[in-house]
Amino acid sequence: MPSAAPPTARLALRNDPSEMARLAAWLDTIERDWALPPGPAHALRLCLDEAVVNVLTHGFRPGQPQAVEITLLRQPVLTAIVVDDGAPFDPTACALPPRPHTLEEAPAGGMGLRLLRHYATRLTHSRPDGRNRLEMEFMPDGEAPG
Amino acid sequence: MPSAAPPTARLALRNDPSEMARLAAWLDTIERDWALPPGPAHALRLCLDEAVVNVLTHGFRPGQPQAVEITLLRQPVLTAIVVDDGAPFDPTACALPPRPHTLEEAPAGGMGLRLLRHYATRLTHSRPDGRNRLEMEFMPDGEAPG
Amino acid sequence: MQMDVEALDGERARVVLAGRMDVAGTAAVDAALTELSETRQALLIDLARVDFISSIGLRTLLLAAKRLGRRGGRVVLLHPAKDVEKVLWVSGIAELMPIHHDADAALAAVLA
Amino acid sequence: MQMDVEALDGERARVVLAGRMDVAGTAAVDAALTELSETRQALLIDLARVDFISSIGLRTLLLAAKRLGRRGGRVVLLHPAKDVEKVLWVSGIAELMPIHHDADAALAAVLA
Ligand SMILES: Nc1ncnc2c1ncn2[C@@H]1O[C@H](COP(=O)(O)OP(=O)(O)O)[C@@H](O)[C@H]1O
Ligand SMILES: Nc1ncnc2c1ncn2[C@@H]1O[C@H](COP(=O)(O)OP(=O)(O)O)[C@@H](O)[C@H]1O
Repeated sequence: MPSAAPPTARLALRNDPSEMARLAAWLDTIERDWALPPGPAHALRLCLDEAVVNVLTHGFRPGQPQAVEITLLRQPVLTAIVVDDGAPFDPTACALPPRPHTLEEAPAGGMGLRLLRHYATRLTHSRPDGRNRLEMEFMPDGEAPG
Repeated sequence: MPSAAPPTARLALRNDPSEMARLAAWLDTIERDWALPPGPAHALRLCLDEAVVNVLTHGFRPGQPQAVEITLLRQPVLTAIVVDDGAPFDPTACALPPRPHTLEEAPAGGMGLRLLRHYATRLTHSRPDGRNRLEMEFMPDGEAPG
Repeated sequence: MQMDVEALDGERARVVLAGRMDVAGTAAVDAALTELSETRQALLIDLARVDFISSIGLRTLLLAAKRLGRRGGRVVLLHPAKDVEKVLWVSGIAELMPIHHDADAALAAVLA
Repeated sequence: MQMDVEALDGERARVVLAGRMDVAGTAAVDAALTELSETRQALLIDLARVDFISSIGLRTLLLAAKRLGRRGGRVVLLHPAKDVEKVLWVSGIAELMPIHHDADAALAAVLA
């Protein structure tokens, strides 16, 4: 084994906007301990920021005791699994808004899902046990097919 | 009716690389006759170039009398439907290769599907009558939800 | 996140941001950037030391540009790092405001 | 597509492309660009008059840059239009070779 770093990490966040700072700090630790390469590390941070803020903002009802649980797997490919008990929502299925071409027309949102779909090398949604389960893969550079 | 332009256009291409020039010329006519706005016109041209060259290159067998049929609808939203009798292939389903971070690692391909998924505001694949049917939508700017 | 503001003249300012424009970080600069976009005519936003941006940060930049745009003003972005610039393009933001990598060109654009 | 080549010195050239780098158009310049990438040390590719690019055109640029890169050379891109630059970023190509909007800066990068 080249490394003694644990192959799995887990973080549970409460239904509270301040939890986003805990997510960022946790990712700092993981990035360092797992010695993640810059490409996948950047994509992981971006997709978790997008996916988790969406659950807190759109999926949860204010004040309810709901939770998001994040699991990271390092092998065989860096993977984040986000499980939440918020509103049923499949971010892989809905149509993306068009890209605006002028400032006036530009809506002040709708960019998160576009980024999620672009930066995750694989994105799958399911609903085991009545929860959302979003699995995102971040392949290391150069190991791609094609 | 504000315009007398036909709401539908159709083009059939043979299994021959030279047909790509015919596609480009046909799109010139459509763009002008339908007075397409720049954003959707660009996305339409890009996605058709990607989708059709993929069918010719990867979906068809050399020398076989196969065909791609393209239908464009102007309303309610600019839509391109590409039907082909090549190998079964769903470009919405497969995982995208990761973004390479150095020139050495970069594969000389695999960019087409990423562009297709980014620029079509909706992309659906089905297999009626044993053919591939790819439906791509290009929403006009500012008419988006969100 | 950190934010430094330097007046270019009475109506225009250079804003130097540093840190991560993620959900946690953007909250720290959002109000100040909003205020600048309501009181100035043009903002040169230096992104060189922003090492990450997600949609919350894009939203803050976009809203500032929209507010200024309605009053005939503008936002000009200066040398984003590669990862940050890529996010600007993939999200569509890069099509809505100028991005410069040369400080003189950016200054000319904001003073124009 | 049209292609003009101008020597910058014995080893470096400026290539001005014009037209659409789609499947039909790229075929017209692919062989000439390939040859330049095998015989020169650095190429400044001016994209100002390229009004469209799809993955076939990206592939030609990428292969030229890969070939030059293996010999320690480089490709530098000069002022792509907005639509074209966006495709460079979304595809990932923009992360692999420098894009300049200023002719002097591009020239300095190719002569460096
Ligand atoms: N977890 C979620 N639960 C419910 N709805 C969601 C969720 N994530 C996203 N959405 C819906 O999808 C839309 C687009 O999301 P996104 O692209 O992240 O943009 P934004 O959050 O800025 O609106 C949201 O406005 C919301 O309606
Ligand atoms: N119509 C198709 N039929 C069969 N396979 C396809 C089709 N389109 C794409 N593919 C497969 O998907 C891969 C990625 O396609 P793409 O992203 O367009 O890149 P490229 O064509 O440069 O390889 C192709 O290499 C091919 O294996």
